[in-house]
Amino acid sequence: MMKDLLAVIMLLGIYSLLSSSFFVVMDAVDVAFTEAAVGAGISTLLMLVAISMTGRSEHPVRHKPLLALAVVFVTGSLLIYGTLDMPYFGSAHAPIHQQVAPRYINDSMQEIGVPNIVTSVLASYRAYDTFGEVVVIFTAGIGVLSLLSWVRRSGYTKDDDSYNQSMHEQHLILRIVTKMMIPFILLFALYVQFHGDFGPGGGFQAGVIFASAIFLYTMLFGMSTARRVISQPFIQILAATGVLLYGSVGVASLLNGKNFFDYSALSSDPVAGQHLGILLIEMGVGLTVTSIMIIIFFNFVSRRNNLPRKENQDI
Amino acid sequence: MAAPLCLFLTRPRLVWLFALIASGVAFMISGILLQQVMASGAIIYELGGWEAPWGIEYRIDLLNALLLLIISAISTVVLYAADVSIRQEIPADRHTLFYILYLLSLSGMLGIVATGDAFNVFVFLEISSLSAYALIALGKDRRAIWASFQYLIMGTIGATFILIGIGLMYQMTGTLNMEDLSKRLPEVEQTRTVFTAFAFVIVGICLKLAMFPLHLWLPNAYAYAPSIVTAFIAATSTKVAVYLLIRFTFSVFGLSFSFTHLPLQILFLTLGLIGIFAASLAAIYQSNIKHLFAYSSIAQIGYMIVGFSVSTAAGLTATLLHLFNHALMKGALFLALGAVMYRIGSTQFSQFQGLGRTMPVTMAAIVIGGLSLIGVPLTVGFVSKWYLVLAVIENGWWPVAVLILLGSLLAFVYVWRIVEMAYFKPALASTDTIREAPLSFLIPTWTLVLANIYFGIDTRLSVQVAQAASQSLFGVSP
Amino acid sequence: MLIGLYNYWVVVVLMMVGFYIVIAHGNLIKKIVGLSIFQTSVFIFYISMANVEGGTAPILADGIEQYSNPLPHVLILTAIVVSIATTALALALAIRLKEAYGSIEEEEIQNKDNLDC
Amino acid sequence: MTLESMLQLSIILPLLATIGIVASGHRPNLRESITIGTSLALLYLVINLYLELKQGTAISAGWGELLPGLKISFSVEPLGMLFALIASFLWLITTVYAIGYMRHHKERNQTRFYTCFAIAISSTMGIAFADNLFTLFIFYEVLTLSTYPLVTHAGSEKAKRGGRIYLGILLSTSIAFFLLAIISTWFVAGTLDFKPGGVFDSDVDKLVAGTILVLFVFGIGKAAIMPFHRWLPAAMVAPTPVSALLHAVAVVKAGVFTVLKICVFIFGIDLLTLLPSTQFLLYLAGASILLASLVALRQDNLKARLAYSTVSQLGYITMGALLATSAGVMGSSMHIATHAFGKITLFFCAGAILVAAHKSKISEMRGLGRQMPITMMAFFIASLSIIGVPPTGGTWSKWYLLMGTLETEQYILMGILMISSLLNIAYLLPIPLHAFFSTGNMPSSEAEIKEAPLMSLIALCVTTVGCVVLFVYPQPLYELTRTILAT
Repeated sequence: MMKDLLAVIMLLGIYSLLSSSFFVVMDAVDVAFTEAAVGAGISTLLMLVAISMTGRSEHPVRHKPLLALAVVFVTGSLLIYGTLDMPYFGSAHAPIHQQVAPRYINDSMQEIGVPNIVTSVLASYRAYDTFGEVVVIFTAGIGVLSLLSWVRRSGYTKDDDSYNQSMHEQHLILRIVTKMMIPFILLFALYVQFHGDFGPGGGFQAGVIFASAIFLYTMLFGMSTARRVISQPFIQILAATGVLLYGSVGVASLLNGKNFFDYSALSSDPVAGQHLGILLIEMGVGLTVTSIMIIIFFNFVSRRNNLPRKENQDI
Repeated sequence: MAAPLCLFLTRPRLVWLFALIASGVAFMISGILLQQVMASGAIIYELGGWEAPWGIEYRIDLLNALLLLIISAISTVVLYAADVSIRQEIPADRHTLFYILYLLSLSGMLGIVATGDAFNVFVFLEISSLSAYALIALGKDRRAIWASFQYLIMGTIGATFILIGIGLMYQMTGTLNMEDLSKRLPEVEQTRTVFTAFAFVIVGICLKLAMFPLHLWLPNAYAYAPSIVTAFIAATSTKVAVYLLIRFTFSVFGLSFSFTHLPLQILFLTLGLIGIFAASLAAIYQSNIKHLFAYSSIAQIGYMIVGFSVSTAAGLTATLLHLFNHALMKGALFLALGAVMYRIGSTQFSQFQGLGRTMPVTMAAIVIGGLSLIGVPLTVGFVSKWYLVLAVIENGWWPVAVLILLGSLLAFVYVWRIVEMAYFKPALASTDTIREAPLSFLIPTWTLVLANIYFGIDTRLSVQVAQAASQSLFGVSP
Repeated sequence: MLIGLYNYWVVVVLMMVGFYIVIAHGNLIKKIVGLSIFQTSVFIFYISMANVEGGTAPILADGIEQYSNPLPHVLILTAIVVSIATTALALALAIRLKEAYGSIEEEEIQNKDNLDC
Repeated sequence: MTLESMLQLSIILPLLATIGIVASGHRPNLRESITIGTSLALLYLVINLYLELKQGTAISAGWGELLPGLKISFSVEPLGMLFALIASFLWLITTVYAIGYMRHHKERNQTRFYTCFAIAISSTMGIAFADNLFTLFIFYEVLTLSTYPLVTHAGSEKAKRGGRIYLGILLSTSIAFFLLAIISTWFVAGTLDFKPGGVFDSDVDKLVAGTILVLFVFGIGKAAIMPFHRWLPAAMVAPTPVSALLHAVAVVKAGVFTVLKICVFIFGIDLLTLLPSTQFLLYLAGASILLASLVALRQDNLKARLAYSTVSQLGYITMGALLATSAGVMGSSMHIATHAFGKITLFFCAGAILVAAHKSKISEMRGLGRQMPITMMAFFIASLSIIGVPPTGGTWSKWYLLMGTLETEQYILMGILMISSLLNIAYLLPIPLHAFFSTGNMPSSEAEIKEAPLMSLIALCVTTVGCVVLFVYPQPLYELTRTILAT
């Protein structure tokens, strides 16, 4: 049993990374990409920020594992029992490969004209799911905002800044390297964003990468500097715009007399319409994800910055 | 046709009025939808223009049309009161966020109900749950955060269970569309995998449903959330879970699978009954009225489960009716509690002394809501109990019928405690100067209360729809 | 038979490890970590399901006949997003709990609650 | 005014009066005139309805359908008419009595008292005129709920405890058994309408029907059949007018009336004789009669003694209904009337004694006859009526009940009736006798004791006269009860 939460979190990050490489082996490149960016990247980062506030060691509390073990055992054996009748791993004849998927593999090129099947399924066949996904992340962002946003906006004193400043002076090399790297990261993000049609990638991954560039900036130059560059209300509007963009693509097709999210309505040529639609919604996704990630991160960090000061006041 | 429902999924930064209009529009649309479905049968709407197994579709039959109506109606009414209540209970800079979350939660629930795709259910479930967690955490008390966290853990486990179940189903059938699933599942229904899938989906839903042994998250979550949130969630979210339960057991897996291969009937019956009694008894001993009604919710869910376990059209009708009626009762009760909270700042039992005199209109609403909960004739509660007992007797389960009636006696005990406190005790010095709640509370509360009475007397609409819905479910499933 | 299913079994074990952490541990951060593991394992399960022997990544290219099933990939993309959303919210709640109670241990929080009552 | 609207008005009128009562809450005179005015109007309505009924006009009214087949509807038939007549007449009398009592006693919350009183009467009318079980059930519950504030009127801890027992027993039996029985009836017979001869098919499963009968009899807690009689003594904490009207007349009579109605119009007396559980219930009723009488003997509190006496008298009525002969049914319905007059007089007297002499213990009432001769005389006559001795109305009902037991050759029950009459003598007659013929044991305070307030005195004289009139002129009563089975 690990008592050090830092170690626990690092292990979780490694676990994520491993599973992402497993995804590559399993030919799920898109998923691997996302898992690496999210599981190993963002969520580890967020957890680290969180434990910096909550303390990094676990109290040695005695818990009663017997009941938990029993529940887990029952669930586990039920699952194992369930697997007994499953089609074998990797079998091409499993029903899953017979029913719906062939249509995607065989016809999506004609219908949508995008080589990356994952993208075409994601953005067109199951566009509504993806829309839901964007809304989920939006919800989380709003939720975090409602939980953590600091009431006093102008809470930064000179002390904090100078404190931050002095810390950052020590990492001169780091700062310069980072400064050089950030444009590349942003560029890469844009590439991922628009190249999603052809290779692995898309709005979501791009958004995460884009956001991580900004995280990097924030970590090295301090919250207040970052805030100066990107203000909170601005990001919020950006996030909402992303969702709206997505939604309005759907509404646009609706207004054109087709069903919601039927992109073929967007242009006279259905395939071109699909292209346009996918492009637009990927942008919407990217926009939302970036801004929400930034919102979440900023709120976590600024909460942390506020925390010690609050305790000082209490004393 | 169904797409306008999505319109309000878009979210600009909005204020109360916008939220109210959005919710109202949703309500009207679902009303129209219900009418259309009644007239012409199920409506199918293909999102993205791809037909069913490939794309995602909305499939609106009577069952979801009814649910849509309930949810949007409650949400509209509750929102009307939100303005005043929120101003007092939530810091000013969170108001916009509150409304956004509220709408998100609403759209999540509507999405769950409308969709015809199993995975889509999961996505929307998460939307509504995530926003619900955040909403609950907005409560003033610090225990709200803890309650929210517990809810989050339980809810996520539930959702992950559902995800596993959906994955297993998908693996066996290769499809995610509910209609398609129901066609393909019988081919493989003897396999252990499908059995496991079913078990996981059911357990996952029951977690969300707060069915008896899995209810631990509910009382605190209800008690410490802001009043408006409680009113909204209590009246709708468990209903959505019940809907899912019905949808999966009856439509997707099919009656014969759900009830003949598994000991589900007896299991649900026992759990439902234990739920009724354990929760009602717990309710009697609560010192916070919000807690009290939270436990009563669990008990009421027990009734729905019992009706469900009867697994006949009559039983299902009773469940659906109770679904509808319970939403009305609990909506009214929690709104009235919100009004009390607004004036007194607490829903502790002892604070209710003499409230019958200081806040007569609000207390009258609570009394009528309570009577409805007990199942006194001329309120909706009676109608659903009537059908429930009838359904149970039809199956020849006499002892169960007796137990159900005894359960409503327990309900009587806890409701009467409040009545006695409010009417037969002099007001406390501290609450003596309390005035009646503001109109913006009273109007929505009484709208629901009157609905309680109206649907208790003129039952044609609700009974017809419920009957038709349950019959169609039984017609579909072989 | 054993060979054909071993992959799933590994996944099940992973899932249960996560599940166990969630319900047995009192530390909130650990609970969240457990949830993460639980969910990630489910993702692995889906992806395993999608795999086809001899298939390649589902990006259309000339000369390749056998692709992996793209649908689970899509689902899991969505699910990953959902899981990060949940994690973020849970962490935010944990931070607030720490502020409100000064602890992130389940038992301590419950004890403090009981004192309140 | 059409007859139909007259029928509906008789139910609504008291409800309308509540508005006036609440509105005029701060002016007692106006409030009480409204109450009296309403009761007069109600009596007028009911008598009109009675006259129409005598001419054989069928009167009914419906308020719409709740669920398919579950109607709220009313109709007038002889048994209900009898009950309505008694209740509306006695409401008038009790109101007069209550005004004197309440004012003299300076009770608090009088507005609430009169309001609930009016609601209670409205629901009693609803019960009397109900055309089906469902309607009856609704008003039955309303009656329970509206009388609760009356029982706990004093507001003391004791009153509240009494109120809880009252409410607890009545509601739990009605929900757990009565409602269940109703639903089962619905399930078995497919209807809840009261029909002459019953609603069950003749080939109905005897066991099922028998069970339903038991459920009904137990479920109607207001009929106070042992072991569900505890609420009645508990409810004696109420002010005397409440005890008088509600626990001697409206509530308990609603109970036995319901039993009677169910026996006659749901089961039908033919079916009733065939059911295995009828025997059992008959003996239960018999046991109830005897035991309650024995308990009454041991009570020193006058009101408690009267309460147990009521329990025992209710046993007569239930027994009569279950005998399932025309004589039994007639005896039962007559007994509703005669017992109502007798018991209300007794309660009035008890109240008068309490108000005037501040005495509630029987042992303290020795020699009271000299100070309160009218009250004690009334008490004496009413006691005779309860016992069933000429020249009082009680004679007739006892007569028919005995006839019923003879017809069915239930000699044991006949014996029970006899013994119980003896017991009645033992626990009732000593009170007035001691009052007149013993010397008082507290001479110091007796000088101050005067006769009861005038209003109360008038009321109790009227009811005493009623007892006697029922003996001398029982024709209308006879006519009415005779037609119960004929319709």
